[in-house]
Amino acid sequence: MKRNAAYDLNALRREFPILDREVYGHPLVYLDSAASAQKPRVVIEAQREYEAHFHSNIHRGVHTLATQATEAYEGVRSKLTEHINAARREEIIFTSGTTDSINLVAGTWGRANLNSGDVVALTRLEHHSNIVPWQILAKEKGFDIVVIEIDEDGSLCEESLKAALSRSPKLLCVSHVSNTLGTVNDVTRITAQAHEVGAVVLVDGAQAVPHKKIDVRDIGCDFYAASGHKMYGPSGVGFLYGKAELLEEMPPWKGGGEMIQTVSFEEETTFNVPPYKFEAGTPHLSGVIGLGAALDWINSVGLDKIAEHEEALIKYASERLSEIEGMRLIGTSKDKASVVSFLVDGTHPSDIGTILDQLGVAVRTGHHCTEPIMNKLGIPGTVRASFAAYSTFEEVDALVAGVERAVKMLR
Amino acid sequence: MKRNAAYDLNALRREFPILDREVYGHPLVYLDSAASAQKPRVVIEAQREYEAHFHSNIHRGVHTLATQATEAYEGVRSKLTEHINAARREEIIFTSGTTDSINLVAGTWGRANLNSGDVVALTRLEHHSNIVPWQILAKEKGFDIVVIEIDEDGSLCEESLKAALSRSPKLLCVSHVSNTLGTVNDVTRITAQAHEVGAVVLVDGAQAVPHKKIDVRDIGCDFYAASGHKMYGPSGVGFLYGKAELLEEMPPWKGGGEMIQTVSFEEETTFNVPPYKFEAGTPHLSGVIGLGAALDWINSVGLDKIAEHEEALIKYASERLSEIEGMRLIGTSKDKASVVSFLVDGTHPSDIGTILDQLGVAVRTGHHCTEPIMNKLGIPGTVRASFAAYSTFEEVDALVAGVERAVKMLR
Amino acid sequence: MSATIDSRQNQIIEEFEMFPDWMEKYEHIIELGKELNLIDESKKIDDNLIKGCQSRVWLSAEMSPEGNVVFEADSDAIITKGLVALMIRVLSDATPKEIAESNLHFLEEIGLNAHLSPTRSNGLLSMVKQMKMYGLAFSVR
Amino acid sequence: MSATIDSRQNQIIEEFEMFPDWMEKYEHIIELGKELNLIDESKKIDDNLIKGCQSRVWLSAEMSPEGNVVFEADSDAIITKGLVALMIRVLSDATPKEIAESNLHFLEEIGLNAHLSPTRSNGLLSMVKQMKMYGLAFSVR
Ligand SMILES: Cc1ncc(COP(=O)(O)O)c(C=O)c1O
Ligand SMILES: Cc1ncc(COP(=O)(O)O)c(C=O)c1O
Repeated sequence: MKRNAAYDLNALRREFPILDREVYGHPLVYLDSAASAQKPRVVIEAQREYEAHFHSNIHRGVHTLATQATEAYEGVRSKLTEHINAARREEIIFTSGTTDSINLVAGTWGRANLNSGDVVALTRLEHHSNIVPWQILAKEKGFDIVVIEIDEDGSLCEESLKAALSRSPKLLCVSHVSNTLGTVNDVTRITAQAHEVGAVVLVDGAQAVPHKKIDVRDIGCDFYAASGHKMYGPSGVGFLYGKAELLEEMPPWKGGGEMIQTVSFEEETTFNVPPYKFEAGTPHLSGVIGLGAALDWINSVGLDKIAEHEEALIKYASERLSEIEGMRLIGTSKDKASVVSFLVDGTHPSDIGTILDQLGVAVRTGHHCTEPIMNKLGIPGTVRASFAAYSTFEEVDALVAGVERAVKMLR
Repeated sequence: MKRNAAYDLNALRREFPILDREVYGHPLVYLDSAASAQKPRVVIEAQREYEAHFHSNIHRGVHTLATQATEAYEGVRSKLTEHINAARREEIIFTSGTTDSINLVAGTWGRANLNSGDVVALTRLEHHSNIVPWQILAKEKGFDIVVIEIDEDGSLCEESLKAALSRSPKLLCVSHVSNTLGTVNDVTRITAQAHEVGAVVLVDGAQAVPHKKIDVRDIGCDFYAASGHKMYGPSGVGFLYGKAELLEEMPPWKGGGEMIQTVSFEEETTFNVPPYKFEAGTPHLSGVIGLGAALDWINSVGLDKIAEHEEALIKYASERLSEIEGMRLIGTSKDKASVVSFLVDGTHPSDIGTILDQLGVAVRTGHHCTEPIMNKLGIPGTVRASFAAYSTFEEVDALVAGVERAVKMLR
Repeated sequence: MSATIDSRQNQIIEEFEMFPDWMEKYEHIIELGKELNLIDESKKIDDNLIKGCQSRVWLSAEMSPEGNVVFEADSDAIITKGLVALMIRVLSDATPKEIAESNLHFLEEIGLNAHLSPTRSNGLLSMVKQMKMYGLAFSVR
Repeated sequence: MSATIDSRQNQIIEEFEMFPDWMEKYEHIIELGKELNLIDESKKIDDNLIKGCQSRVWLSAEMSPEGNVVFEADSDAIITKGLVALMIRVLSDATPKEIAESNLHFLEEIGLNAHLSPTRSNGLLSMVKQMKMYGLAFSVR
């Protein structure tokens, strides 16, 4: 159990008001950050401050409030550009979340480029949000979906990847970190391999952004999608990174205010340039402001420090849980982040979750929106504990004690 | 100048922290509520409270936080059902705003039902958000768009409406209140007429919800779209009302978490029932909670009282502005709400807006995302003052004095 | 309201008064789950499956010669199964009409209402709906 | 950095020091807008139009026999037009290289930078970009 001295966990936890809560008389042990992270006070307050003193609709306003709100909004775009090392701020599109981002790619790039006879490669690890949009489009357009399978430990199967690439997919979709198994995929190498066969690469970064420094130019991917609420930011906001060349060619998706240049019934309606072309309607202003505060917060702590802390937690949790008789860790790839999934022989995940809840321990149970993994492994679901910057070793102890107690009751 | 004694405007204004602001040393005179309304403290605090003490991802969670968050979220759906008198809570879909709601209808009902040879009727009054989605789809599908024209005063032209209906449109889209001219359309009557020729009716209620009691069953429309941020609620959240029969038949739009029943690579992926079928991905949780607080706030003041107050303001503003030489009110239909648009001979709207800003008066200038109106009237845009529950007669006086001063400088 | 169904509910409420502590309560439910007659494997077919996303519930219904509906049910999660057992105790072997008109309040009174919340998606709420549907269907026959 | 363009900017900054009050400042800009030579109607073509959504700006550029770029411009909004007049005073009649390399800071110093913000969409920012593009284009010829 390695603890990081430079990491003042107690001080950090005090920044999260919800961590003071009790559940059924027990202090809340929140081990469900992969579903949604809690928000530090600075994020909550940034939104409040914005709504209480600066709110106005943005763009196209000549008045001061509109100018200030626009500058704040566009400022976050610049901040995010830097945060993920995009080449240009025009490559960042604000969306309502990862799901929205991926659907944007499907609805515009996908609809324009994928046709009958084409192949789209998805991994077995993908979240439903990176499967269903492609299935819906495949049904309409008639292209094929090829699945890149996983090995026993939950890492991508190299042969299967090779086989998929040999079919020259037009698009390859891969999650950076699996939300169910914690597998960290080597998206830099996979992108390079996919580019060799001419595939466009979309990386689902929902579970990576809170845990790793992201460098989209180093990865080399064409699209990168993520959600604010998983990275200590507000709900209802997320982003899509897209390479400028692709974004420029892509037709618009949603129509409405801001994404147009001129609208006419008599002449051709023309569209704005990226990123505005893809941001129809009034955006989630306070959400974007809150996301900016979340980036600042993350950087103030340091992603490397957060990653180190979480790695230690995952290691400790895996070790301690393994002491329980009948414990089966699901997802044991070498490079792991964010989550520990498990099953205990003779018990059902939802039963364990119910008992843990009575003890104040919040975990997620079920298929975690990754049914294809469950089908493959032939399991009904898992219990998933997930970690964030504010998680503690004591919380892992509470989890382990809770599971032990649950198992005793259930068997 | 009729003031409403029962309406304690000073007390009400104190609930809006932003109204204390100064701009260039002048007290802020916010006359841009049609672009986005300011938020009362209860709305701001409800979101803060949620994020600080209750936040968790919703649905499918066995732990207490998830259950509480889900109950709060679903509670707002029930509240909204009642607020607009929908028949069933399943008829309310949470979206990211009006634009998103309309694009949902276009992307699912529209894509499934509109084909070459079909006709879609739009009014000249529509916001770009209720035009461009149909133009994009028309280009793909090859259906015709027929425009219902307006009369000089900005009300819908009865002949043109009749002519459009005679072409048996499959869909008729009409705004409840025009965001540029303030025209209130008799959507109940129009819906009845449209239903007679078999059209599905979509009402854009973005500008109506903050000002009028909405009864979707009385209107009889098939879809009704609106935004939270225009009704004293948060940004990034809105809703679509759809009749249950239609929603059930409609294919999904965005794919992702929550909208599915089972996802499989080997078998058919199946979808959830409405409204979940249309709510892919983690929703804007704090936004929905805030929207619930906004509904409570609106009801605590009373929509009839708000409407009465605003009507008096519009009347007063129209009268006072008309005293200015060269004043041209744009949009003078009998039934008006929300906004007063105008031009002053020999001046450009953006110049007036710039000077007003220096005086602390925030108005919007330009085409207000309704270029087709500008094309029709042959004007470059308007100055638009818009009102909300917190607007005052003194603010109208400040507007009029500001315009007078601007005109003197500009001419 | 059916007297049969109501008195069965009251009996359960009384029974649970013996367990003021959540742990004993759950232990009792788990016990009930373990004791529940296993559903015939031949009835564990997709048509009888109610798929929550947390756990799965199978439910089948038949009419007895006496004109009562007899439910059999099962679940892969033991707590769900214990709750299923309670539902069966209350609703099985009652007339279609009694079932269709029943008003279930015992879960609330024993403090386990959360399990019936649509947010749980353990299949339990759908099961109750399904049981009432059977009641309705058999009563119009 | 071009000395010509810089000294022109300094001149404008000095000129505006006489107007500490926003109103006088704007009155001066409005005056400048009114005084700006009207652009030839033949040049008010779509190719020369920069469409902001608040106001429209027309810009044309020609090379003088001396090798300088001469800009003409106009706007339908008078304040925009006054600002356009200032831009022309600074950038017109300079060499393509000077224009391409120019660093405009005078608007900020006279406190009117907001007008150059992309949020204004009065066409002014696009006009400045366009002027520099002309400089670049003429300098590579
Ligand atoms: C009449 C009308 N429709 C649609 C919209 C678009 O709303 P949003 O930008 O919130 O999606 C607006 C907002 O300006 C509007 O006034
Ligand atoms: C890997 C992954 N992709 C996509 C998503 C969907 O994100 P959201 O629900 O924020 O759209 C999630 C969230 O659970 C996820 O973990």
